[in-house]
Amino acid sequence: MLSPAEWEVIGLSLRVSLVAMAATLPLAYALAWLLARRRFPGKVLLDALVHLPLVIPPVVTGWLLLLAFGRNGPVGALLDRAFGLSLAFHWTGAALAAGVMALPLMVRAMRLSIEAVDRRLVAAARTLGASRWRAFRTITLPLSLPGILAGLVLGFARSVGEFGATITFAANIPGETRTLPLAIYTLLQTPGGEAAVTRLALIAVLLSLAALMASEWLVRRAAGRQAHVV
Amino acid sequence: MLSPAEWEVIGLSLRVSLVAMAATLPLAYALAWLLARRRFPGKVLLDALVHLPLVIPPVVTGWLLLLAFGRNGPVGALLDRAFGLSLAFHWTGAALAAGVMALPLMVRAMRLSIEAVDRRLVAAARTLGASRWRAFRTITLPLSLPGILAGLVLGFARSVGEFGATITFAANIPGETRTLPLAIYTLLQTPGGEAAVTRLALIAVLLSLAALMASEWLVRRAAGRQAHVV
Amino acid sequence: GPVVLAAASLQGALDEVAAQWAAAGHPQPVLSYAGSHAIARQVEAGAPADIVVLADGAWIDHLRRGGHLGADEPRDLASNTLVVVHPGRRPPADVARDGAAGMSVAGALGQGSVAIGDPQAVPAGRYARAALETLGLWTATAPRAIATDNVRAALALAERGEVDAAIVYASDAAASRKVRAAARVPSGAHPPIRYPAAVLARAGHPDAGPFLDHLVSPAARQVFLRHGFAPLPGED
Amino acid sequence: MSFDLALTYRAGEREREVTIATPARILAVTGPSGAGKTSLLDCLAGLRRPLAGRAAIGSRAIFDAGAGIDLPPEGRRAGYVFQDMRLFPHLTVRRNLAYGVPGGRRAPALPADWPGFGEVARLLDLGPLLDRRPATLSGGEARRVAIGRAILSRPAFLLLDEPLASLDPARAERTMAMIERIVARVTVPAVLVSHEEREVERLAGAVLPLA
Amino acid sequence: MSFDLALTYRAGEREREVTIATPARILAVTGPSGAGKTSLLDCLAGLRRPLAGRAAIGSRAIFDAGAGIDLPPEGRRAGYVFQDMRLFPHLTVRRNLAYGVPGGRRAPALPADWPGFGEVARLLDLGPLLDRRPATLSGGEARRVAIGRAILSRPAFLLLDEPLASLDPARAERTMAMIERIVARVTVPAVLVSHEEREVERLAGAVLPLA
Ligand SMILES: Nc1ncnc2c1ncn2[C@@H]1O[C@H](COP(=O)(O)OP(=O)(O)OP(=O)(O)O)[C@@H](O)[C@H]1O
Ligand SMILES: Nc1ncnc2c1ncn2[C@@H]1O[C@H](COP(=O)(O)OP(=O)(O)OP(=O)(O)O)[C@@H](O)[C@H]1O
Ligand code: MOO
Ligand SMILES: [Mg+2]
Ligand SMILES: [Mg+2]
Repeated sequence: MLSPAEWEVIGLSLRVSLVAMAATLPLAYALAWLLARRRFPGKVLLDALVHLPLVIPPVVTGWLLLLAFGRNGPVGALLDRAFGLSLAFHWTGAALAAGVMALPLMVRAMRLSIEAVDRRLVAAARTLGASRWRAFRTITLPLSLPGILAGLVLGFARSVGEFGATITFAANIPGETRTLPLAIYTLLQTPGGEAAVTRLALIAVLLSLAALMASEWLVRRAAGRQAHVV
Repeated sequence: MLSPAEWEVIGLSLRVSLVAMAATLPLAYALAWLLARRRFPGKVLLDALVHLPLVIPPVVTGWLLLLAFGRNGPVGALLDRAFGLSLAFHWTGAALAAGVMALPLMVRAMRLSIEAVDRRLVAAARTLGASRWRAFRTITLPLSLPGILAGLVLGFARSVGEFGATITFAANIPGETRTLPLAIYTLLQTPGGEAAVTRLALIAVLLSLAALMASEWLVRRAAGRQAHVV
Repeated sequence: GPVVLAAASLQGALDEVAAQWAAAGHPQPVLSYAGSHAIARQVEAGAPADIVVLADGAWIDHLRRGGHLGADEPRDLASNTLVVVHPGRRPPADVARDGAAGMSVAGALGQGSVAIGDPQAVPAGRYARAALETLGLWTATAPRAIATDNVRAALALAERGEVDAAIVYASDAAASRKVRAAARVPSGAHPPIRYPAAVLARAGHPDAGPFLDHLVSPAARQVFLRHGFAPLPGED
Repeated sequence: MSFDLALTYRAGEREREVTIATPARILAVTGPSGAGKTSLLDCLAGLRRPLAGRAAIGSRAIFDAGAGIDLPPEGRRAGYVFQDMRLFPHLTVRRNLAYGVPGGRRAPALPADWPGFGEVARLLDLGPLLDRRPATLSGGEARRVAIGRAILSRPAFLLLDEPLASLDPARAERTMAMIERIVARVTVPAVLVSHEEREVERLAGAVLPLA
Repeated sequence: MSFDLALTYRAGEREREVTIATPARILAVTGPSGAGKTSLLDCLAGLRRPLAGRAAIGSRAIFDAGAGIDLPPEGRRAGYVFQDMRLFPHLTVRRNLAYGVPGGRRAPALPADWPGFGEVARLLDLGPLLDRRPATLSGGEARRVAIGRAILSRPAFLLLDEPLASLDPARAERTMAMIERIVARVTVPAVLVSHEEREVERLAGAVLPLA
C-alpha cells in the first residue's frame, strides 16, 4: 500500500520526533519547574524566551538555529571541532528543530500541572525525612504526571507536524531530513500531487492518534490517583 | 522609528490575533470541558481532531481551509450566499487560520486546569442550591482560570506567529492579510532585508511578551485564590 | 488597483514595476506574494484576484486546463539563467550578469555540499537537475545536494558559508553581495525558464488587462533586466 | 414523620441497609469509622445514588426508586456541613457564606425566625474573617464557615457530618445551641454524625447506629 | 527537659510568644480556634520560621535565632500528624505508611521497642485499607493512616494536631494507648493539640494554654 520511499519517510519522522521528545523532556520539565516554583530576576524574560519559537515564524527560527548551529555558527563550530558532530542538514538537526518548536507547548502544560501540586504535600514529605530532592521526586514529579503526558502529546504532535524550522535548518534531504511534512510539501508543489498529500497527511494524523491513545491509556492507568488532598 | 507600512502590519497582526482569540476562546473552553468531564463515544476521535492542526503541516491546513471556506468550497459558498461573507483572502480568514492553529494549544491547557478542579467543590455548590450551570459558572470556570490564561497566552503567541496556513488560505495581501510573519517572509525574499526582518521579529516578540506579562499579572491578581480545598 | 498574485521570487522587480505603473497615475496594484503552488491553489479556490504571475510553467498550464485563465494566452515576462555561486565577496566585475565565470560547471560544483531548490518541487531545483543531467553531473552531485524549499534559501545558505556552492538564478546572485558567481549554467542544458503571467477568467478590475500589458512592456522589461533576469529566448 | 428512610446503598465494598421512621427532629447517626455514615449523608444530599429504597425528610419524598423520584441536589436543599468542609477556595469567607443564600424570583419563602447573615456571623465569630480566603483559615475557623454556609442556605434539612470537630468547647457549645434553636423553632430536621456521646445525648431525638 | 521553648512567631496578623520548659513527655497545647496552635506546630516542624527565640526538644536544639540554628524539616524528624492529614493522593495506603520509614545507610538507630509496620497497621486497623488510595478512605480511616505514617517514620518527637478528631471512641481509646506507650517506653516527646479536656488530662504532663 505504501511505497518504500513512504516507509522511509515515516520511519524518519518517527525517529526525529521520538528523539526530539526524549531530549527535550528533561529540559522542558526543568524549565516548567523553575517557572512554577521559583522567583528569580529575569523570570518573565525566561518565560518569554521559552515562548519565542511559538511567536516568531518557524522559518526565522530555523534561520536562527542555522546561525547558531551551522558550521560557521558559534555552537556549530564548537560541536564540529570538539565532537565532529554536525547538526545542520542531518536528521539530528531535524530533531533539534522539532524539539525547539515543541518546547513552549511542553513547558506550559507541565508548568500548569506543577502549579496544581499542593505544596502542603511537599511539606508533609519533608517532615517525614525526605530531602528536597526526594520530596520532588516522589511527590511533585508523579503528581504532575498529567501535565507531563499532556506536554509530551502536544510536543510529539508538534514535532510530527514541524515544517518551517526543519526545512530551513536541516533542509529537505531524502532519507536524512525529509520528514512527513517536508515530503508533503514537496508533493504539494507539483500539480496533481493531492492524492499522495492526503495519504501522507493521514499517516501523520494516525501517528499522533497513536500517541494520543497511548497517553490516554497512561492517564487512565494512573487513574485511582486522585490529585486531591484527603 | 517604524514606517507607516510597519505600523499597518502590526495593527493588522494585533487585530487578527485578538479576534482569533476572542472567537476561539469559547469553543476551546467548551471542547476542553467536554474532554475533561464527559465520557462519550468518539471522545478520542474528537481529541485527535482537535490536535489535527498541530500535526499536519500548516500549509496543508491552509489548503484544507481553502477547500472548505474558499468561494468554491461548501462552507464558503454557503457563507457567501447566506451572509455575503467571504473569509478566504480577507483578514477574517487570517483570523480563522490563526484560531484553527491555536485551538489545540488552548484546549490542552484549559483541559488540564479543568481536570484539576476538585469535583467535590462542584458537589458542594449543588447542595447549596446551585444548578449545574451555576455551579459550572461559579466554581469550575473561575477555578480553571490558570488554564484559561495559559491557553490564551499560548494561543495568542501562536496566532502572532502563524504563517503557513495564513499565506495559503488568506494570501499575502498588504493591509488585508499581510501579518507580521508574512511581512517577514516577504522581506526574506528580498536581498538585504535582514535588518527589517530582525526588527519585525523583535516586534512580534514584544507583542507576546506583553501578552505574557498581562497574563502573569492576572494570575497574580487572582493569587490569594489558592486552588486547594481547606 | 488590480489584485496580482505573484511568485515570491519576482518580488523585488515586480514591486518596482508596480510603482512605475502607479507613478504614471494609475491606481496602485495590490501585490500578494507566495509560492507558485500556493497561488495556483488560491486561484482554484476562487481567489478574488485579477492577474497571476508564476515562476513555473507547469502550474500555469494546470490553471489553464482548469479554465481559470482568461481567453488570452499567458505571456512571459522575462527569463532567467542559472549560476553556480560560491560563498565570498562578489568581485567588482559583475560575473553573475556577464557570465564571465571562467570555471566549468563541474569545477564550480567541486566536491563539497551544493544547495539547490528541491529538485522534485521547486522550479529552480527542477531546472538545475535537468541541466546537471544534460551535463552528466547529476549522479555525482545528487548525494551532496542540500535541497531547500525555495531558491532564496539556497542562496542564503551559500551567503552564510553553510554550503560550498549553490545553484541559483542569476537574478538572485546579482542581488547578493555575499556570493561569487563561479560558473554560469548553459541555458541550453535545461528547458527555458519562464515567468508566465495571465489575466484570470473571473478578473473584474478594468485595469487588469492594461496592467498586464504594462508588465510585458519594454519599460518593465528594463526593470527585470536590471534585477538580473534574462531576456526572453530569441529576443535579444 | 421527620425522617422516613428505607435505603440500600453502597459504602465501599459493602452494601448497607438502613430503615428508620421517626418524628424526632434530630437524628443522630453513629458508628465506627468506615461504617458508612458519610455515604448515607451523601445519599440524602443527592450526591450519591442509593441502590434501592426511598427516603422522605420532613414528609417530602426526595428519593423513591419505585416511583422514579430522585431530586437533584439543588432541588433537595440539604444544608450539608461536609466532613472535609469543601469551602470554595477562590471566594472570600463572605462570599462562601453568601453562596447558598436564596435570592431572586424562585427563592423559597423564608421562615421569619431564621437567623440572618449578621446573626450567623456573630454567633460563629466570623466577623474578622469575612474578607479572608479559606486557605488562610485555621481548622476551627474553616469548620465554622462551613456551618455558617450551610445554615445560611436556608435548607429544608441539615446534614451535619461531625460539625463540632476541631471546635473549642466554648464555640462548640454556642454552635450546638444555635443548631438546637434552628431545629426547634424553625422545624428543620437535621441528621447529625457524631462520635461524641454527650453531643448525641443532648441533641438527638433518635439514634441510627451503623455497625 | 523534654521541651525548652522560647519562641516568638506570627499567627495570622498577630505575633505570639510562648515560653515553656518542662520535663513532661507530653505537652498539651490548648486554646480556642485560631489561637495559633497549628502555627506553633509548624514552627516546631520546620515548616514555618519563627520570628525569634529558640526551641529545643529532647535536649536537641532545633532552632536558635541567636546561634543561627535552623534545622531543615527532614533534619528535625518530627512525626507530624497534620490537622488536614495531607496523605499522598497518588500512593496507596501502604506506601503512604512506608514513606517515612527510615532505611538505607544513614538511617537512625532504631529503639528496640518501636512498633513496626505490622503492629502499627494492626493497632490502627489498617489491614483492609493497605492497597487503597487516600481518596477512597473515610474521614476516620484517613486520620488513622496519618497517625500511622507519622509513627512509622520513627520520629525524634511527635506533633499531634487533634489526632483523635473523627475517630470513634473505641479507636480513639486504642490510639491514645498506643501513643502513651510509645512516649513512655521509647521516650519520644510529643506535642498534643486537643480540645478534649479528658484527652489532655489523661495524656499530658504539662499544658501550654494559648489564649
Ligand atoms: N472508592 C472506594 N473503594 C473502596 N471503598 C470505599 C470507597 N469509597 C469509600 N469506601 C469505603 O466505604 C466505607 C464507608 O465510608 P464512609 O465515608 O461512609 O464512612 P464513615 O462512616 O463516614 O466513616 P468516618 O467516621 O471515618 O468518616 C469506608 O470503609 C470506606 O473505606
Ligand atoms: N495568611 C493568613 N492571613 C491572615 N491570617 C492568617 C493567615 N494564616 C493564618 N492566619 C490566622 O492565624 C491564626 C492562627 O492559625 P492556626 O492555624 O495556628 O490556629 P489554631 O490554633 O490551630 O486554630 P484551630 O484550633 O482552629 O485549628 C488564625 O486566626 C488564622 O486565621
Ligand atoms: O517562489 Mo517560487 O514559485 O518557488 O520561485
Ligand atoms: Mg465520614
Ligand atoms: Mg489548627
